[in-house]
Amino acid sequence: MSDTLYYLLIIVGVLVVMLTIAALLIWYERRMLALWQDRYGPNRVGPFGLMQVMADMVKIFFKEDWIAPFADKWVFIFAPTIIVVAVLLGFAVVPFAPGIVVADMNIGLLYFLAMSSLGAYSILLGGISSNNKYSLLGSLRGAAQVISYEVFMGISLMGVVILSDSFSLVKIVEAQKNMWFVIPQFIGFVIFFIAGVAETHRAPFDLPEAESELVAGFHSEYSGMKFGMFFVGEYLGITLISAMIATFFFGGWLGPSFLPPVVWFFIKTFAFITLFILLRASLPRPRYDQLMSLGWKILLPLSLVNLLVTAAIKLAIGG
Amino acid sequence: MYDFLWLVPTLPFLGFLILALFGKKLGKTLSAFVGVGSIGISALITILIGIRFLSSPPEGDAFVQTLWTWIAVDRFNVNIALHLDALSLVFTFVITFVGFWIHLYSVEYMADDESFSRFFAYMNLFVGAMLLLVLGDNLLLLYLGWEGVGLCSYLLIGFWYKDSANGYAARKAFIVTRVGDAAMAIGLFLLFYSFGTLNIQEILTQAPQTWSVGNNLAVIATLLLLGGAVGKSAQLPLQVWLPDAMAGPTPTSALIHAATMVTAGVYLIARMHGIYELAPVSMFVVAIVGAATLLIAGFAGLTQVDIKRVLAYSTISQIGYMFLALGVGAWSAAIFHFMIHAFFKALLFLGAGAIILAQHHEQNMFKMGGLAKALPVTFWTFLIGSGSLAALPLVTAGFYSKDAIIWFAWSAEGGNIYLWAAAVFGAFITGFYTFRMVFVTFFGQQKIDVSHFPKWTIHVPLIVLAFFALFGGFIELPGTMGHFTLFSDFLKSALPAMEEVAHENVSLEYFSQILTAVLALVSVYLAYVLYLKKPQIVTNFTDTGFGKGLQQFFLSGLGFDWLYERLFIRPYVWIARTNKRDFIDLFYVFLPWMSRQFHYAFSYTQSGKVRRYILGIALGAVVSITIVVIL
Amino acid sequence: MSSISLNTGLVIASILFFLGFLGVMIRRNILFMLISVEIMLNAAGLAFIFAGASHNAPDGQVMFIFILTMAAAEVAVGLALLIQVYQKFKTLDSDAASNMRG
Amino acid sequence: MTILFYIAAIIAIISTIMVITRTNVIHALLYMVVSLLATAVMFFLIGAPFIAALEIMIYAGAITVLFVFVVMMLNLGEEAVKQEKQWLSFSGWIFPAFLSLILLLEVIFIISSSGSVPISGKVIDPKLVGQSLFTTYLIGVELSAILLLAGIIGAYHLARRKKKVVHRFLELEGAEE
Repeated sequence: MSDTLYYLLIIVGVLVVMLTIAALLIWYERRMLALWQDRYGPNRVGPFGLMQVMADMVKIFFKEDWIAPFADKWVFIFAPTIIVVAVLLGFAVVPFAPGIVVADMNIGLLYFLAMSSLGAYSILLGGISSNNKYSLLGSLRGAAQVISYEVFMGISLMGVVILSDSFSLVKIVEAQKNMWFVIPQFIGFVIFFIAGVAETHRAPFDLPEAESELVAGFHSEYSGMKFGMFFVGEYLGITLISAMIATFFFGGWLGPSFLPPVVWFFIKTFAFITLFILLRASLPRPRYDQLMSLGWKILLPLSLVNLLVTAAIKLAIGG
Repeated sequence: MYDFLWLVPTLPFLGFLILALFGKKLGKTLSAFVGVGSIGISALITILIGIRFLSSPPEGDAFVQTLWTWIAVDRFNVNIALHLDALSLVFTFVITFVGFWIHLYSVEYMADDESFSRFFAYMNLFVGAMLLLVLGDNLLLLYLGWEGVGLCSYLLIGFWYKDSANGYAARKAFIVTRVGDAAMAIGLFLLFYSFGTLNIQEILTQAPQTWSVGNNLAVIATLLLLGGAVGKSAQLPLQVWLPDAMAGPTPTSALIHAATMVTAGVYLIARMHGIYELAPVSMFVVAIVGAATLLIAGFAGLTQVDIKRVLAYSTISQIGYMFLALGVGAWSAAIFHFMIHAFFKALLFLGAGAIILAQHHEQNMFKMGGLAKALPVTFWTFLIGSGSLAALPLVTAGFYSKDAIIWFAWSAEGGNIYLWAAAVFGAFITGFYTFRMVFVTFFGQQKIDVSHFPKWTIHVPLIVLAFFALFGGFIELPGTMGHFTLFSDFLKSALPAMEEVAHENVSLEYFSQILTAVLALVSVYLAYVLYLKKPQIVTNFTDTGFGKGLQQFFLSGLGFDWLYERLFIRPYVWIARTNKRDFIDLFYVFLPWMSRQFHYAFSYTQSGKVRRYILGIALGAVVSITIVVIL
Repeated sequence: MSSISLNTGLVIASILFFLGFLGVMIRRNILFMLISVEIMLNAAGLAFIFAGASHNAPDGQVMFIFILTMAAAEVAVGLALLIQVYQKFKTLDSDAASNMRG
Repeated sequence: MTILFYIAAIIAIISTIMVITRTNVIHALLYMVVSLLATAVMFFLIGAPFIAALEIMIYAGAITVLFVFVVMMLNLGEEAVKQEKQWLSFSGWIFPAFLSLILLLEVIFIISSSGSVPISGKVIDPKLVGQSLFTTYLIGVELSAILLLAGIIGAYHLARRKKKVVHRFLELEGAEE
């Protein structure tokens, strides 16, 4: 019974921690953006504007939960939950530290990919149920983008799988004891990182919700808590991708023993979250066709070559 | 040397293949080389084999070369095997040797024809099929050659197919010979039924043990084979196709009449002599057919105006002599006459071809005349051929061969005085119409300019053949004149000899010979008087109603075409027309009607609606799975 | 560990299959027909997986991968056709594209 | 475990029924996703986690998304739903449903008439599947590659809009006729 209790604890813990991080990230991003753009950012509510998150939450919770009368009601309501659920499910396989993992599946990597591909429904359904041409365009873009980048996102991870000989994330981390996979799989890392940005449709790949072109794209019609779900989903996505990068390429919880593994893991994850934010602050948004041709014409062949070379070397060495 | 036997029929077939496949690309010179060369090499091999055969005959006097198994079903085993004995050697020699000269001649004769290579392809195939016929060691292979020959005659008679009359003649030849072939096929079935094999030698050895003399089956089988023989050899009653076969190019006629095709019947009966001897009735029928044919064809030949038709009827008549000889059991005499006939008939046709070529393709000899000076070589060789045909005594080969037949018609076992009388009278008629042709064509006034003077390719064949027509007879001399029997001795190994029976009564034989010789000379003189000195006698006679009628009657080949038209063709057409809607036909009308109804029904289901199709699949699945479940 | 039997699995697969089959039959919309075809393919794959699992052999999963491949290719071509049909007839009615009937 | 399996099966069946009876394509596709997820759960429970992941990734994540994508491109409105309602008449589906039911019963009869094999639920490692794919079924893999290539080319060729080369004035003239 204590085992079950332990698992329940972990599950609840992960949920709470992740949601909290996601909420905090809203503040963190705004502060960081402000820092890089030479302005203050939120600084009035509480110390360093930390309570700004709470204020926003209160605002979102109390806003009228309006559903556009021309929208497809049930789908409209259902759409934002998908992304949150999918991403949270994705956290189930993340090994925060030895023993602190909800489910160490032997197909953990594939499970993560499956969940991230389910996230695409959120954009699609949100856009189509809004019955709004900007939303529709936004979700069209989003769907194409997510499907395209998902392909080589998976392929770029196969190098890692070959090196670690497993789909299990715990084993992948353990396989990096001697060397982080970022070194032999640098190309894979770069591709995965770019694909991750696209998967979470973060700037500079935030074409589905490009404010200046599509007036917030697929979630134009959303407000209140449903908008909040999309918002939280996005930050959860960033966290998940960052955690995954840390797991796959930077040794997960591994690190010098003066800090506990969980701390190492969070440090690495936060580093990548910061990198995400830095990207948003510094890079312009490409055109949609540039995004597509980058994906299909450069990253996909590159990931295939990476896979091929990795497999060939692995065969040659005879691992 | 014998091992090269397979090349003899193969080379012409090869030539045919090359010409048929690449004829257009080869051009005329190369086509001629292939066409003539293949026969030439065949002839050369045949002659070499013949010399070897004469110097050291193979074991058992026959050489069998089995090439491969053709058909093997249960008891029915047929090999592609060649059988060479004295009989087939003579035939092979004649076919390739005479065939070669005819081919060579054709190079010039057909020089201006646009279908030059097609002609040589057909000719090669013709020779090849005929060689297969005479060399085949079983009746099926023989039948294959037999039908191949029929096919080639069809192709060659209808060679100038743009004229529908030629196509008609070709079809006539094909259909009439098919009547005989059907009978022959039944005969083959009967033989297979009786002996369980189609191998000729096996049949010939088994026949005397299985059948007694006069056995009904033997009579029926031989009569059926005779049916095939009369069809191919244009004997009564199936002789009607040969005069029309003149529609083909003249070298074709030479080939058909001299070396191939029409002699196939003679070969068949000679080859199957073993079973004919068991059926005296059939032998007698053969003799009667021969005698009747030689007379009827002779009469028809009397009034022909087309030079080639005269020759055609003379062929029918001469083959009649051969049948007569076969019928009375004078096997070697028949084959001897066949050989000599091949020489002089080829010569005559080639000569006629030269004349026709020189006369702007005019074939009516009454429009010609006085060609002796213009075409000296043609004239002299033609004269030799005519003399041989008319059996001018002592100097020509034809005299010796025909004399043998006439004498045997009386003296042989199956012979009698009536057959002898018919043969003698036939010889008289032959001399008459032959020299009528010579006088009308070569003497008197020249009426048409000579348009083409033959070159060496025509002259050489004519001279060579003339030599054989003149001197070929001396290899076999009658008992009254030295009794030189090289040819029949040679054939003794393959065919039973007759000499002992035949040469008892020397004075009678002298009488017969002198009578024949005198009659031949008289007929020549008569032709000279009636057609050169006093032609008004003939015109006076033909002006009378009876004379005109008789002339028309003879001209039409004694009305056989007329008779067959009324006897067979019209009733058949009438039956076919009136029976247009018979039961069987209704069935075949019903079939397309039904399929059309189904078509409509099924096309209705083809609605273009995918769901309907899927529904159909579902229904089908329900039915089939239900069957599975219930069973 | 569990009392799932091959027969149960096959029955589930065939129920799904015939639901897909029914869908193809009753829908006129090409899009729905394609979806139903996907259901059928998936059901077939399901049956393969059950069969493979009953033998503890990977072959069933291999077959499923092949079916998956086929389904992907089929969907790509099918949807492209569908777009063409829509552009040409301005409708997704499968009966509209019946011009080629005999 | 067994209970979970049956729940998944029932969810799959119900949502599949919903798929084929919906008038709104998007709703149908959503139910389709649910059905596929339920199927994936079944896969997971009978020892095929690899296939379960593939099911979600490719069926739910790619193929169905492609459907949604096309639906968005076509942008069917309310009228399409009305049209669907009209097409989905009782008389239209009762006979096919009857046929399917008979077929289903027959197949179930056939299945149940043969002896049953219990499914142990032992997990089959993805590695095993991979080895099987690249040894026994290598030709199948190659053929699949060709099939996919053909699918790509076919889809590209078919979906390409034919460019009209006629000049617009000429087109106008044609329209007037």
